[in-house]
Amino acid sequence: MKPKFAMYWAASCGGCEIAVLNIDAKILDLDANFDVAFWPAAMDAKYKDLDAMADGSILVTLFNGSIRTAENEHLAKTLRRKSKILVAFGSCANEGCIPGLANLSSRESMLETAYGGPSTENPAQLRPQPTSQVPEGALTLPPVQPVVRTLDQVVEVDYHMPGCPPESHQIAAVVDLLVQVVQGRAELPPKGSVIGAGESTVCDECPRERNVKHLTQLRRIQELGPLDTTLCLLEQGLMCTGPATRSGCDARCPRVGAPCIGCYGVAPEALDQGARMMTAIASAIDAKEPEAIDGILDGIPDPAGTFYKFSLAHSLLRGGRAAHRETETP
Amino acid sequence: MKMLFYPGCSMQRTARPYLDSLMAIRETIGLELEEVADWNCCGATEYMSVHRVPALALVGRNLAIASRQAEGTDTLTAGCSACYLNLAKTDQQMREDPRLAAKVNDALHAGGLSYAAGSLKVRHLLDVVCNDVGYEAVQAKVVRPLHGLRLAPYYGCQVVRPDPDSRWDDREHPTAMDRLLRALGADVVDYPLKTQCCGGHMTVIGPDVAYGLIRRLVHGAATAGADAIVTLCPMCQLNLDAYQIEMNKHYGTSYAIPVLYFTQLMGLAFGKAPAELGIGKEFVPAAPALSRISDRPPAAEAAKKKRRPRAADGLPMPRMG
Amino acid sequence: MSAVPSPSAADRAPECSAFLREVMDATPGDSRLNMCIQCGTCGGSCPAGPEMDHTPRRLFAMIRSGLRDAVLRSNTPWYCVSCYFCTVRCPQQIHITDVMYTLKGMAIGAQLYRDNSPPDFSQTFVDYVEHYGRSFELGLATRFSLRHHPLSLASMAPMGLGMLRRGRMELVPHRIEGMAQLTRILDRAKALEATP
Amino acid sequence: MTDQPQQHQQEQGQEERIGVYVCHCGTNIAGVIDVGSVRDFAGEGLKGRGVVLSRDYTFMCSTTGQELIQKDIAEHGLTRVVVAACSPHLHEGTFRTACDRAGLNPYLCELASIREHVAWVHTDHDAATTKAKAIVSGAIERARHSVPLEAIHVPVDAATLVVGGGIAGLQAALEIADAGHEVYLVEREPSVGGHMAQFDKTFPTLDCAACILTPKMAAAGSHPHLHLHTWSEVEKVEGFVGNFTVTVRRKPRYVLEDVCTGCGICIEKCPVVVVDDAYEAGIGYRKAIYMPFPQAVPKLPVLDPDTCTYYLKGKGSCRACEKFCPTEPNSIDFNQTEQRINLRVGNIVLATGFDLFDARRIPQYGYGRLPNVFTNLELERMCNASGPTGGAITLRDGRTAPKSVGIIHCVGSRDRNYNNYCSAICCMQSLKLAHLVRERTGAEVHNFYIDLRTAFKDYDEFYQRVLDEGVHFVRGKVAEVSEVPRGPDEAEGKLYVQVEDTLIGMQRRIPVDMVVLSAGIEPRHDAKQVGQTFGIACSANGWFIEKHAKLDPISTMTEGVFLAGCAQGPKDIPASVSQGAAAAARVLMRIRQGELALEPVRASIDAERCSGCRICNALCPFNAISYDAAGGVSAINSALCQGCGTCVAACPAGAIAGSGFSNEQVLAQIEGLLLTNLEPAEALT
Amino acid sequence: MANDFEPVIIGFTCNWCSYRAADVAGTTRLKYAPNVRLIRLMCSGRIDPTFVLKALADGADGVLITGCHPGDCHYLEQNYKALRRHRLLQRTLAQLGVEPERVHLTWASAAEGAIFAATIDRFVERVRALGPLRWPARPKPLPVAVAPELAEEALP
Ligand SMILES: Cc1cc2nc3c(=O)[nH]c(=O)nc-3n(C[C@H](O)[C@H](O)[C@H](O)COP(=O)(O)OP(=O)(O)OC[C@H]3O[C@@H](n4cnc5c(N)ncnc54)[C@H](O)[C@@H]3O)c2cc1C
Ligand SMILES: Cc1cc2nc3c(=O)[nH]c(=O)nc-3n(C[C@H](O)[C@H](O)[C@H](O)COP(=O)(O)OP(=O)(O)OC[C@H]3O[C@@H](n4cnc5c(N)ncnc54)[C@H](O)[C@@H]3O)c2cc1C
Ligand code: SF4
Ligand code: SF4
Ligand code: SF4
Ligand code: SF4
Ligand code: SF4
Ligand code: SF4
Ligand code: SF4
Ligand code: SF4
Repeated sequence: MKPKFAMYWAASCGGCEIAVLNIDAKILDLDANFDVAFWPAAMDAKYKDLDAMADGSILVTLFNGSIRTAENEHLAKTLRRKSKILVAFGSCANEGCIPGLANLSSRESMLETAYGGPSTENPAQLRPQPTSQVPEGALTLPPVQPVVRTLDQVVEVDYHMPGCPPESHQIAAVVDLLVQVVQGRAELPPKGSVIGAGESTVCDECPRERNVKHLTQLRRIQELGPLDTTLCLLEQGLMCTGPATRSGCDARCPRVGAPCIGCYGVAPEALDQGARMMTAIASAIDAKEPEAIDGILDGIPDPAGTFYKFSLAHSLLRGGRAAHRETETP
Repeated sequence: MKMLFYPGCSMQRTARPYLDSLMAIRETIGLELEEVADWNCCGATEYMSVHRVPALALVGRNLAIASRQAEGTDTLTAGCSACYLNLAKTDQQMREDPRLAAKVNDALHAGGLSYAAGSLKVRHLLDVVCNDVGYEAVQAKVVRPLHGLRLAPYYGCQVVRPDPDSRWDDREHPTAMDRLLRALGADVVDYPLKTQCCGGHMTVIGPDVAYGLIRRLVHGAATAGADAIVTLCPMCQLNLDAYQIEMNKHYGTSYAIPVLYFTQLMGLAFGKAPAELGIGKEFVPAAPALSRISDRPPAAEAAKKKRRPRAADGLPMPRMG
Repeated sequence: MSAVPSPSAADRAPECSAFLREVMDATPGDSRLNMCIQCGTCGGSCPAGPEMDHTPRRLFAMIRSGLRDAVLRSNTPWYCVSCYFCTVRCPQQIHITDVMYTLKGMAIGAQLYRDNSPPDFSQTFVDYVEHYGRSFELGLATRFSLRHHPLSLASMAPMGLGMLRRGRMELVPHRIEGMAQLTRILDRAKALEATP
Repeated sequence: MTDQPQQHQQEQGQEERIGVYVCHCGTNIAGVIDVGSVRDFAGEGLKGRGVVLSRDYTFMCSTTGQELIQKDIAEHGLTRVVVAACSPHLHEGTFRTACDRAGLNPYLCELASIREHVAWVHTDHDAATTKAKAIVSGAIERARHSVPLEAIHVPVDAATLVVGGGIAGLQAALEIADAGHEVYLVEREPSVGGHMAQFDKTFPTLDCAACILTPKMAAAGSHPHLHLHTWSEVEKVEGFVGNFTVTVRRKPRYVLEDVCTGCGICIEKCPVVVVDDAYEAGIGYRKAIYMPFPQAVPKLPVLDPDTCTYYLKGKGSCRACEKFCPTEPNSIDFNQTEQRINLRVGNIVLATGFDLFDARRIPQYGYGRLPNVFTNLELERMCNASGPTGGAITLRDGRTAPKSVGIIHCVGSRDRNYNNYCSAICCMQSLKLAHLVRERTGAEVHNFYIDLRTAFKDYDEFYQRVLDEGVHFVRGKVAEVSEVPRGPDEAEGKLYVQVEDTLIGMQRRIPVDMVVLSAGIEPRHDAKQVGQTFGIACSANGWFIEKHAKLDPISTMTEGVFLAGCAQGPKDIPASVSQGAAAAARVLMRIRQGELALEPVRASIDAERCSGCRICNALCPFNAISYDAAGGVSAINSALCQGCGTCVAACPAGAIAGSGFSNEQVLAQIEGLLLTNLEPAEALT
Repeated sequence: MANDFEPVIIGFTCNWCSYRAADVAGTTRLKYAPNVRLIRLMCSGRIDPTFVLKALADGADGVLITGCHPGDCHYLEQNYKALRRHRLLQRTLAQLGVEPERVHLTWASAAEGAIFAATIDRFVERVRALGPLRWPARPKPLPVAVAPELAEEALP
């Protein structure tokens, strides 16, 4: 019997699922070597099918998405029990990713923004309710939890695979590895490892030429003239988070002139991606007087969103006070 | 060049010639002055002695009105040294002491006004003329150079001191007006007392002190060979002009050095009629001095022949600059 | 470098006399009065120095010694013409002229000046401003002189007339339009002055 | 180096065995902190964190205390030692040495400061005890992540560079050369001698400056081990202590040094006379080709192309100097160009001296405007027999002797508008000038002072002497000097010194014929750049910063660079000489040692982890970080690194490790201090 | 109520100036609030935002960063780097809802024991006024039954 494979999609955009399908013919290797037991995006499956499986009966589960609702948490725990190897797949599962930015605000203000904001057409001012009566009966929604958590803040995780989404060539390599392990031709890396990524930061893979850094201004891309095609973007005044972001993406963004926004997350063994990027930027600023320093820093209008775009939920403070206060017992 | 303008009580009255001459020359040098609407007295040096917060609120009202009026400029200029200093210092103290600023704004709110410290740049008229209009632009407009007229530039105290925003190169020995008068073709004498005190309000409360100070300034100008003293402040002009007569009585002397505003001399050099410039309203008549203005530029000094220094030359002087 | 607030003056000199602290607190900003090294630059520079009963330097030593009455009775602040020579020359960058204003205010508050003519001059000036929103030289000069130097009035008359004749003085004061507004502002400011 | 959270992380390999020692320091600590409770807290509460024994003792730093640690290391196999006692600045060395003696790497010993930072500054016993526990806990966690370090050994080149040939530099250079080691003395002016060469007499003994300086200059000029590079400047310094490579730029003299005999005929014949702003302080003249002063060393003229006719005319005419030069080949060489030479030295002494405060900056004193206002240095030149007046003190006309002279102290010093410090020498120098004026002219002299600073041997005695000579002293900082009389009772043609006589509380205007401004002394105008060249810093006032204001005013923060003379701060000749000699002693000690052991607190880059982002490249003030473009990675020269840790903190990839202050150590210490290492978190009382 | 609150503050000092200032405060027996626990770094330039965040996350109510005065840094200019990091960190913290005043940067020379003590007292009062930060403890993974280690026999 082929070992069982599962993939699940919690609070995330779905890009990770697409990324897996993007590995082209490699998907056939997966199919050839594994029995796909549970993959709601690719096949029909009911929770009761999952519940019916024996604990530990799935060899590997790729779990993408962060933990936003009670349902996410329930599935995380269930899949943990059923799986021998649980992989936090993609930025959301590992670091919270964009959904994690919700930790900057309270649940109320988040719902308010979503359902009451100026960009929402909601004249009746409807709000999602835990239960609603429809002719067919009562419908329930899973409760939204106060803070977004990452998978490893809820259950123990065996491997981490970063990226938003993980790059196809990295997924393909991981699939190869799994196949080889199943075929007894390779060993699994030590538990807790990061797989499908590099051991340095994005600059390591970036082909752009760089100099000693003396930052004198930071600008948004539309405020700059034509970019130099070979020079480091940071040196051209663009807020590139490549220096503090784990390598593995092959510097896709900076290669084509878009600054790295940090999706591969925290650098190997660093604690906090935002802190690493803040310290790097502040260190390289070419100013001494507070006013001059502030003048340059004004070029980063949203520091939290810039430095923690992907890693807020997994950062040292894990988000803002507003969200955390809710978790406090008065 | 557009800017807001605070004339102040003196310019309206005792220093009418200052205002008139300024109005006469403003177009020539491209100054567009918008008067602060319904301004009130700045309190001179007196109000501050009695009340502090009200003194700042008093000036604050002018700043508030001016900032509301400000459009296309954030410069507020004043011709009177005390007005300038009061406006500048109020802005500075509000900038540096947020608690005080809050109080002042609290008071201003009672009149439906408010002022954000630092939103206006307060400048003295001389500063604007020298540094914004510029010496070259002024010189370019000269049609009747003041050749042969020997002038003692007198700055007084409160423009160069305390100088809250460090506008002046030196608080004891400024040279901006010297350069301006030279640009008009005049002969500027070395006037060592250029920033000494004119006595201010001392003429009223302690006339003896005031006479001493006035005598020294007038005597210093006379010794330096000046035909006239040039001022930039109504109070200085009044003290040196009107009280020169009293001072002469006091000491039994007969000094007669007219005291003019730099704007009046600019007007003359620009070819304006003396009457238009308020010349003739001074106590010590300026006419005799002005009659020295000659058509011919002073003969360029024969290029000094370089020669080896001799013992009789004495020791070399330290070189300046 | 303004990034880091420096300790306030009071912290620097926790044991300074209560009166010194009172004067410093009443002066806007950090007057640094506690830093005086008694060098005499102020007293040497002051144009009114010869007329003062105490030089500014000595007055500051007296403040330090807590001689409240003697200080507030001194004519020194009243002779200050705000020339700011002392302030820009003081090697310790003490805001001397501002301190003089503070002392005048405190002396008025405590009714402690010996010669009431200078404070009266200030008060007369203030009265005109509070009445009209502008100063009024003629009124100021006559009212003040009538009260304090009635004899000199006659000798000053020619000058006053000269001013009038030259169009440099007016017979009636000008009242600003926003007088009511100004009064509200000043009233509120006076109320606030009392608060810390 | 990583940010890895340390809490409860399983240590690889052998579990640490930590010994904790809590010192009573007599009653210094025990009087405030419950020492027993701290001991038990460490011994019991932190057992899970590797503490195997915990003791308290009256005086840990005593021999018995140290032996206690040594014995425990041997008997209990301790792998880490934590001593809770005084500040590490006091006894870190003591306890580290004790560990070393017992065979434990000294860097595995950690101090917890519970005296200076707890017992002495808090009164609440409970709060103090709680804080002491937290600090001990922090030290334990930190110690768990300490790693053994070895001192870095570097050989010392025996040659020395001395920069600046004033009295301080000369003294240092001569002492090292006399010990038989090579010294290169680089002086930017054409001759050594510095300021002292400009004076006539020196206080307090009134020795003739030339008489005591000339022998030293001559010795420097002829010493077999001392190599003079005058008219030269240091351009670049590379390398590190023991092993510097120095690039010296030699400006062209346009005179062949090894041919010229110094006969001076060229100078005599040169027709161009200009004011000498340097040696003559602006009141004397020199030629376009000149020797700064007759006793100059080396005794060689220098041609100034900025005033020489030949150069001013675009290399045409004059050449009188060349024509009359008697040597064969001709010593004048109009084609000389700048040269650069490289020197290898082990140590550097900086003795670049001071600049005189520019009195023009205080316009109210009239210098530059009023002819009879002079500076102290001008007067020194006037007093000097070889000066512009041949030693006569005169007014600016060069003839008339003054009848009354005012000497103003503290010009530009003790004044926040200029220099906030006391220049230290000018009180004495003003007294010296007062004496010289009285002696040579009999004039009435007034000294205007704020305080008379006559500390040091025989100085106040000199003041007494000058008092006895009839010099007047007015206590008050001069407000202004004016030539305009204030009232009709003041005469014309005098200079009025306006001052508050603070002792009588009155403003005075004292008429004099001549005013002397005792301008203070300032850091060299280019001290900051020079400091950068040598990798040292200037204090807020601009003087080079010494390693320790009291206990090491000789060394700097850059190993192998020493200070002497006024470059370090205002001082007089005796102090400059002492410091020069002290710097020489330091250098000789280094040379004698032959090898240096450097603190191993250093940064290093893990090339695997380095992404080559080059964020760190601009951060090191000691230029320890370089970038290898081929490999695309940065690297740190550990001999240059001083261990500040700035780059460690900055590296976004976490590729830079800081030994002695690693991320692991600091993060663990935070956990320890916040007691998150207690499981479950016990409330401390 | 709020006055009962005793803030816990982590202080970072540099080896050359501010740690010595703390020593001097001790040797001169000045008294100050016992709420600050110091960490000695070689230089304020060693300050890493990670340290500050770590301290706040682990229960500190405030963080004090001290270094040599500008111009006095023993490593020339590294304190300016601390200044820049501090200013950026404060901006980020404000967005996270942590009052920027909780992280204070100040300069103290080795001689300024008294100023150091006064600064600590003032800062403790400031943090006391802000109230406890009470940042929630790091969530520990919930005790979910984990599948047994990947055993040999699980592989085909
Ligand atoms: C007016 C006056 C009178 C004084 N009288 C006395 C007195 O009577 N008794 C007394 O004890 N003290 C006196 N002093 C103090 C005395 O001058 C100093 O203590 C002494 O000169 C300090 O010596 P120095 O070697 O440190 O510095 P300096 O004498 O300044 O020598 C420094 C040398 O370094 C050279 N240099 C500078 N920068 C560089 C560079 N970048 N590269 C190469 N070379 C460089 C300079 O050219 C100079 O030769 C007096 C000072 C003044 C101002
Ligand atoms: C009250 C006071 C406060 C001070 N405060 C400061 C300060 O805050 N900062 C500062 O910089 N300076 C200060 N000083 C000055 C400082 O004390 C001295 O500069 C310093 O102590 C001098 O050190 P020394 O080694 O030359 O002499 P000393 O400290 O006197 O040491 C001389 C040693 O030699 C021993 N000795 C003497 N004769 C003989 C002998 N014949 N044989 C063997 N041994 C002998 C003595 O017992 C002594 O141990 C202060 C001085 C005083 C009096
Ligand atoms: S562009 Fe971005 S990723 Fe590339 S070198 Fe520069 S900072 Fe690094
Ligand atoms: S000038 Fe300044 S320091 Fe000197 S006595 Fe006056 S107030 Fe004091
Ligand atoms: S500001 Fe006042 S006290 Fe100061 S010098 Fe001028 S008049 Fe004297
Ligand atoms: S260059 Fe010639 S003339 Fe001049 S000193 Fe030397 S040898 Fe004499
Ligand atoms: S070329 Fe002439 S001017 Fe030049 S140094 Fe020689 S003699 Fe003097
Ligand atoms: S040594 Fe004397 S003259 Fe010089 S700065 Fe100090 S006190 Fe003033
Ligand atoms: S900052 Fe770090 S990653 Fe970047 S070049 Fe330096 S060592 Fe390498
Ligand atoms: S730790 Fe400091 S001294 Fe060492 S390389 Fe880094 S920045 Fe330079």
